Amino acid sequence: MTITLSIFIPFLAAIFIPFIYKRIQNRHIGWFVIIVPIALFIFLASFIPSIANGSTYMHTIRWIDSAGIHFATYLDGLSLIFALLITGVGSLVILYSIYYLSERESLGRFYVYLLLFMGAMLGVVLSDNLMMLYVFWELTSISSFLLIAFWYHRKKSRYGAQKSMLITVSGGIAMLAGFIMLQSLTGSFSVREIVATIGQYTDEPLFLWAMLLVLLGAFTKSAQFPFHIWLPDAMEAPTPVSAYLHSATMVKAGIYLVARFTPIFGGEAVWFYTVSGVGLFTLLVGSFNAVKQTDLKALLAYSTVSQLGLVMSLFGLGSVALQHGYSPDSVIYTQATFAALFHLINHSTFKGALFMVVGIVDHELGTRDIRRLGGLMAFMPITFTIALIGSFSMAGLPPFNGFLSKEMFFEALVNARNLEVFSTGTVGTLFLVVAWIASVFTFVYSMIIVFQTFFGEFHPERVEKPSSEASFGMLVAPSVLAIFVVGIFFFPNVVGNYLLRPAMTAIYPSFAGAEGLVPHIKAWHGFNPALWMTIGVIILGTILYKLIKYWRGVYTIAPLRWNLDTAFNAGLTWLEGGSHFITRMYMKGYLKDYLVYIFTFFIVAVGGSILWTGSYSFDFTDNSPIAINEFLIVLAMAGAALAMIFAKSRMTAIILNGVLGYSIALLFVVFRAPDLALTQTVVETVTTALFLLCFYFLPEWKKERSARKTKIMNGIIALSAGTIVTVLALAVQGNKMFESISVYFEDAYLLAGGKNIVNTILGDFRAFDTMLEVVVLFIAGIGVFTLIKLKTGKEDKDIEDQ
Amino acid sequence: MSVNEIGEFVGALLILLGGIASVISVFGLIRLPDVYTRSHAATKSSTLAVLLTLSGTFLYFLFREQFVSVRVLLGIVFVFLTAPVAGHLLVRAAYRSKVKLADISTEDELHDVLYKIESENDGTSDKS
Amino acid sequence: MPAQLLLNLFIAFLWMTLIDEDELKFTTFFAGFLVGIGIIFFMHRFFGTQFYLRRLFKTIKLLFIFISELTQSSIVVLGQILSPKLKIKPGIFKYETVLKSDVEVTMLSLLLTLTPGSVVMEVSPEGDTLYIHAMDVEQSKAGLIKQLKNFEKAIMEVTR
Amino acid sequence: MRINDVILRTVARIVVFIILTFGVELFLSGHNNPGGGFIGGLVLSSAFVLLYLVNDIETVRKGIPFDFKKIAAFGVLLAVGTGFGSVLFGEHFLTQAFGHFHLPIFGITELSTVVLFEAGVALTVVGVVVTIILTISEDV
Amino acid sequence: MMNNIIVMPMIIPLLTGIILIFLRSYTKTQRVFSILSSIATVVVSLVILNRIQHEGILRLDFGGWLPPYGILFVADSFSTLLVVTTSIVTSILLIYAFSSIGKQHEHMFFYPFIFFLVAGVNGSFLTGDLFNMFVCFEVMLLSSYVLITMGGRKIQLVESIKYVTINVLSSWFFLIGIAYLYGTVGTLNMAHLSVRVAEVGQGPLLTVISLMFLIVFSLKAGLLLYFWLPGSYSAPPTVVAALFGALLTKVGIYAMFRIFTLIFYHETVITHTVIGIMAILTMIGGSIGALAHNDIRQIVSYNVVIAVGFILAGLAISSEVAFQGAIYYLIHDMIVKALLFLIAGTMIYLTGKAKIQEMSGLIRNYPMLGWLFFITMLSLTGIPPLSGFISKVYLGQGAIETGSYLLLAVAFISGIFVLYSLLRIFLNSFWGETIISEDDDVPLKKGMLVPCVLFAIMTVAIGVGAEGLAPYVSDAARTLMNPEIYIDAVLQGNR
Amino acid sequence: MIETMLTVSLVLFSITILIAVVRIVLGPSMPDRVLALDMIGVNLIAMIAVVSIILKTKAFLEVILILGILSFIGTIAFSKAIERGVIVERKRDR
Amino acid sequence: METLITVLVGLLVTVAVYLLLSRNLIRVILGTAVLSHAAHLLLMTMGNGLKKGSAPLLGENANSYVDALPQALILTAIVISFAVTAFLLVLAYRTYKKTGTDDLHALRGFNDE
Ligand code: NA
Ligand code: NA
Repeated sequence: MTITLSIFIPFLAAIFIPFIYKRIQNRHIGWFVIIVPIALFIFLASFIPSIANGSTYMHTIRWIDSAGIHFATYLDGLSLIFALLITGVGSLVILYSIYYLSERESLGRFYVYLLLFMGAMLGVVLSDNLMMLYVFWELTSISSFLLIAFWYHRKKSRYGAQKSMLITVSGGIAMLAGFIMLQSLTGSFSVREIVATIGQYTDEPLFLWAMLLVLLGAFTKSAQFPFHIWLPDAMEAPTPVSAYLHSATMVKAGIYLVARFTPIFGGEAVWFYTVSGVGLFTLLVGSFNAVKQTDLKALLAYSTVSQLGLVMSLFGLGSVALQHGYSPDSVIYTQATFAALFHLINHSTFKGALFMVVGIVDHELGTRDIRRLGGLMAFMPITFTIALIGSFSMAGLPPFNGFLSKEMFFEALVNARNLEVFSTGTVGTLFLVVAWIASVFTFVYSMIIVFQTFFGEFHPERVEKPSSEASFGMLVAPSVLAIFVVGIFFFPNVVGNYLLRPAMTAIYPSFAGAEGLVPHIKAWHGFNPALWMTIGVIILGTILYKLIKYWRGVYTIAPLRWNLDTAFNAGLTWLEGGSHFITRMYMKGYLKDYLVYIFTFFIVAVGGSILWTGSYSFDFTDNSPIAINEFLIVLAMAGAALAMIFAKSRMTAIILNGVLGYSIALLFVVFRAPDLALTQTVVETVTTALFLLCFYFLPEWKKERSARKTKIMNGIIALSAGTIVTVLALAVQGNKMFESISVYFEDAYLLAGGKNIVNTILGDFRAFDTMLEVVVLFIAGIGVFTLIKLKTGKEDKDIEDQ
Repeated sequence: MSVNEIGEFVGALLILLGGIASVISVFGLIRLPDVYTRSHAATKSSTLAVLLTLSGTFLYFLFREQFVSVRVLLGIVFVFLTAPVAGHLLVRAAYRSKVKLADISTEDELHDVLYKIESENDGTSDKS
Repeated sequence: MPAQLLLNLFIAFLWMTLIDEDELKFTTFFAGFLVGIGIIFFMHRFFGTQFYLRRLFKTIKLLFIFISELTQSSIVVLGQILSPKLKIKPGIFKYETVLKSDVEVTMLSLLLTLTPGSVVMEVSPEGDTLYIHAMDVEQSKAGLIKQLKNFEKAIMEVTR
Repeated sequence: MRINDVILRTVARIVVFIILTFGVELFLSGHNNPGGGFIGGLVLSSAFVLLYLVNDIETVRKGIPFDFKKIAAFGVLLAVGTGFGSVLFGEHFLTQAFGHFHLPIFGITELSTVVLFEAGVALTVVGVVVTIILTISEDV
Repeated sequence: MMNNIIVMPMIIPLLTGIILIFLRSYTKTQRVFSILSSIATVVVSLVILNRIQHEGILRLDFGGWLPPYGILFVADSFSTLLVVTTSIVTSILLIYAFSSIGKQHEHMFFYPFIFFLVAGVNGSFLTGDLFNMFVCFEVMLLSSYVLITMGGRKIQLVESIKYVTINVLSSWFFLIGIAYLYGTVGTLNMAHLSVRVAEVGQGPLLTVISLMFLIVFSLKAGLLLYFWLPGSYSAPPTVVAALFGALLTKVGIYAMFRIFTLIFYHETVITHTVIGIMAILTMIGGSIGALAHNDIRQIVSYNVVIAVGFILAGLAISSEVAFQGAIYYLIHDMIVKALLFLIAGTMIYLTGKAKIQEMSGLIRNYPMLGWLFFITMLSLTGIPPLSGFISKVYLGQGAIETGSYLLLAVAFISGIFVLYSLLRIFLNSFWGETIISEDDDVPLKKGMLVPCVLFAIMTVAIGVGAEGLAPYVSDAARTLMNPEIYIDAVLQGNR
Repeated sequence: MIETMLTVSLVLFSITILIAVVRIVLGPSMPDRVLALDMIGVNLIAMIAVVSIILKTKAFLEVILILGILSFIGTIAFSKAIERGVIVERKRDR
Repeated sequence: METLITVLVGLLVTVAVYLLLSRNLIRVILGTAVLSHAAHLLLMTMGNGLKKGSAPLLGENANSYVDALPQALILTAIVISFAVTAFLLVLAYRTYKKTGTDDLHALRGFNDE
């Protein structure tokens, strides 16, 4: 219950913030906001001991019961890690933002978004019900959208926001489809129930689709290739946002999803290859692209992409352990997952710190462009120190936490090479090579951050503002993170035992308590392949960094220059242009075209199905005889009708229509329908009078200047329509299947006291029709009045005038 | 033959005569040279035709079913009243909408009266 | 004159109430009406006006004149239509009528138009001149004018 | 030369009365013979159409100073109202009642709520047709 | 048993419309009377909805004539849910009309036409007789013809010519469809039709005839044959456009569901496959169209088209869950489309512009409107917990159950297009540099904002409180799935 | 005998109508066409009368009268349209 | 007879469709008028046979009556199509007065942006 409440608290706070914001004048609103994450962090931290002891917490509020959609929260080791990151980093980010954002900004709005995001993120990691997870998942996309476009008057902000929204929401929708498929398979939306029963369904084709769709959601959110393109543009957000959402928390929702679904999908070859393959490739692409960036924030964005790829690939590798279920041999493969979780935490610390550093630089100097920066070490010593710690950790150097997880990453890859399952052999080697190359680039860009910003010469004229060290308050948050970076290096097993162990149990329920599931983390593990790889990275990385101006040219080589962003933009432009083109092609605005579509549809659908089903069996035996005069009248009608087509003047056509109308009245007489004959006669006359009334104002007909081809086409359409109507009618006449209900009405006098059956039907049996028909007539009458009399004053600007 | 049968027969005969008159008048409609002469065929001969038919019908119902059909009588009166008016209006409309008389026409005492005054009217309206 | 009609109706109604004890019938009313006609015919001089049904007789007379004219000219026109060669000389001529009221002029026009071979095309704004289209002006103009005079006289007997 | 419509106007005066009478007759006899509210109404409105054709709008308006929109609305109200009436008597919507009543002068007469319903129909038809024709004609 | 109450959702608006004719010159009275009677309609329809829960399907034989001879109204959960939504949407739209439509329109019978339209719509939902449905359609259509032309601006006239002509054509198809059906099975009562069609089996001939109805209702619903829609929904005044966007296509959709679940449900291989293909093409066409334009009204109108495809995908799938999804979506769409049209219209009213590139930064001057639009956008995309979400889930379930993966894919992807098309409006028009200075901006009337807020509250309420609707929706879906429930209710005792 | 006479006259009337349609198509002037239409109306009246006799019913006698009334109204409307363009005047100007 | 009328209906539909596809507004409206004629005749043929029985008037005491239901339906349909035609005509009239044309090619609407 309290856990459920913890999700709601940020939302509740978000509601109250605007009110508080209006009231207070002399205090930064952030000080009120920060209470929320701190309190939540403390609250959640209090669960660490019990969770470490293997407890889990579950609470359900029924929501849409009939659909099995509940508000079900579930706290276990895995969720706890994320929840702590969300609230912990959240507290620090808000602290940082208090100093970073001036009071001139619309802070109320900012914190509302931020709290919304925090609540949503907590919701994602604490959900058991897939639908609830989806709810919060989309909410994170939305709050991210709002935060990226916080400065919405900037074009780039809007662009970045749109891009992230489109990509992440699309992924979300795919994920939703995957979730629904899972529910269809297992009959439940509860993750725990699905985990428990999924074994029976892994052979269903739907299972694979569900997996791929869920992965689509995860990949888009976690900026995996090729969906990573939204992340660099998301850097238009204020830096605290970037630090929080786009490095530490939201982008890890996808990681969380993969971790959460490993017990469900892990053990499948597709899952293994997709997750680890995409992860590794993302790692490579991200790190490679990071090097060429000149904007520090963009560089960090690409670095985040690559680091997320790293974590992702680790989860992929770790899933192998589930292929055959628990055995002492397969435990070794779980180490990748352990590394993933560990690196996840580490990444949050060092990347968070680095973002804040970049923010400080930007805030103090007014620029983040590496080419303008240099020599900041001299007057920003603390900032420099933090940057150094963060970067070196990222590069995988000791004595920082990044080193530990990087080593474990290499080890996992080495292990994977020996993998028997999924016949990984050669692919494993490829993985290893890719990872190593990516790590080299990682090393290079990490060095760029430190050396090109803080070393070298400072050129005051290149920056916008006079330079000095940041205020104390702004430094607190990154410092805390830096302390963690170092601290975790020295006490990794605290994290391992208290946070990672329960998380591992959550991911590998069947391995619970297994020997070696939670390894003892050591900084020094001898000269194993992983260490050699690290050494290689340092050597090659240093060389590449030193010689960077000589090989920068590779970024202009064709395949490497190609940019997914350009493709995305071109895609959108093409989509809009193409849509416009296609729509204009058939929506021309001509009534005639539309009618042609309708008739064509009629001819194809009805005519086609008549031919296809062969429903044209006729039976003429029941036909009444034709008198000569009747035939002649029909002939006259046919002539009149045909003449209408060729009529050269409007009035001739009207007269011919009158002939038709009056002749029909005669036919009604022949068919024994006196009431109809009467009505038809009067209506025809009044209609003709109306034609004449409106006629005077129209100019004489011009000859239709349609092309001969058009006329022939029209003729064909008309003839086909006429033929179909006739054929179908003949078929119906030959296939009367029941006696009509109208026999009943022949008792009209007894039932309704009238001798005119038609009239009793109209006035009594079906009086409701008649009543409405009168209404129709009435509407037409008043409508004509309105149509003619109501002339609004303003004239056509093609714009709504009311 | 009883009186009734004779009555019925006379009725039918009148109707047949009506039919013949009708065909003849439509023959005129095709044959005559201009709308004015055709109007003679149409309004009168066909009026005659319908009058004959309706009278026949009246007789038929009278003798066959001893039924005095006020509606048919009214119909006869109605055709009497309206057919000439319709003819008159149409011919006038034709003339005023400047439909030409056939070439064989010999005199036209209306032309000057109608168009002289009209052109005078035009003159006055020009001044104002 | 309306007074005579009202009186006639009153007599009929009186008759009806006198004859029928329990049921009202149209036939009784009609019988009463006939009785009334008789009574009023005898008494009409006391009103100082003509007997009101006299017009009826005149109207019937007019009708017969008309029917005879109609038949004669119908045959003429049918003959003209059916003759192998059209020998007609149509045209428009003017006729100044002595009739005054709208009803009179209308009646004249209707009768003339109904008889084949002639159509009234226009009535002058003053209402005293008719413009007539004739199927065959040369041959039948004289006959037509005679016919017109006939009708005028008969009409005046009815209306005046 | 001015158009003299004397013939038309004189005949029309008679004809209009014939049509009106006939229209009422059609309306009343509809339950047992061809006719009824619609046809009756249509015929009545054709009488009005004739009036407008023969005379001009202002002349007719002086003679018949009704708002035909209101007449139509009243007609619809009557038609729907009879339906509603049966609801008030606890019957199904639009239940028509008929019965034979002894009336002075008319004797045994069949009276039916259908007549009210049909009257509504007829009034609507008249109102609508005249409204349409008047509206267009006035817009010249 | 007397169920006169079920005619009330039609008769109240009808009588209101007529009485308002007499109140022509009293604008204030018109407004009060309008709103009161539309609230009455809401109440009545809610009562009906709940009675159905307890007593099952209700029917009213007009004039007491038993089916299949007389005409009757049948209120089941499906139709009544739509009636309820219609009535609520109308009530709220009326509030918007009060402050937006203007004296001239009010003087020219604007409210009567609105009520006639609603009467027609509700009648179409409730009727149990095919020919009567035709007549109800006409009541609705005639009113819509008038409403679309009201004001007589050039664009209205030009668009309404197309609208009217195409609808005349579709009414004609309807009429001859009825003729064919009557000729074949000799009855008009829908339940009776169902019985008779089932009795002879839906042979080829009846299947062909069913395609006639497919054409008719596709035209009305805008299923594939939607080309008339964007133009005609862009032309009329805002309230009218909102009313159209919310209600009109729904009637066609309803009829399609009714006919193809009650009468022609035997040959799904032909009919439902065709509907499925049409739904897919509709969603694609709508999606493309929504991106093709810069005119807000066009974008919004194409969004209507997408929704039509989405809902009818539910019919093509034809499972109980899919029906539930479609019904939820119908209700959701009526509300949110009304909201969307209102906001779009209000934007145009405020700026005097209609193209997205011509307006910018509106959110600074009209923050509330901006956020309302944002909510609308999310709701239409199907973002939880707003109202569009649950239907998406159900429809997805239905599609998966029956293996209709293509439908699923297109339906879900169309959601992205909805998002993108509306995002373009939001980013271009609400965000961005503020063009209008705060001094000379057009004030946003309360009367225009309140209805929007009400709709927004409803979309949230329906999303969060979906469970509250669940019994009604599942009952409706069950009835659609099992035609004999409907048939039994209608032909009880006299089959 | 009577039967044959009636049938023959029906055929005659319908021939008339057929030919009148030809006149409508041929024109040449508008009054010609209206004249033919008027003629068709009158002949329809006759036909209905005969059909009533053949069917031995009084059901269609109303139609006769109605058709008479309306073809008259129609002809007036047409001739006014031809003569003056406008068929209902707001206020008679001359 | 039924077949003859059905063929006539087909012809009327053909003519109507051809008129509908034309560029001129009045022709289109005439097309709709012809279309409704066709529909009414078609409905007529869908009863229990043409000319089979007397007019549905009980006063005439016939053995059998023609199907009265289609007649009632047609009556309703006639009135409705009259209402629609009237509106459509006035709409055309109004459009012409506003735009000065009845050529549908000149009346495209929104798409001429
Ligand atoms: Na814009
Ligand atoms: Na803009």
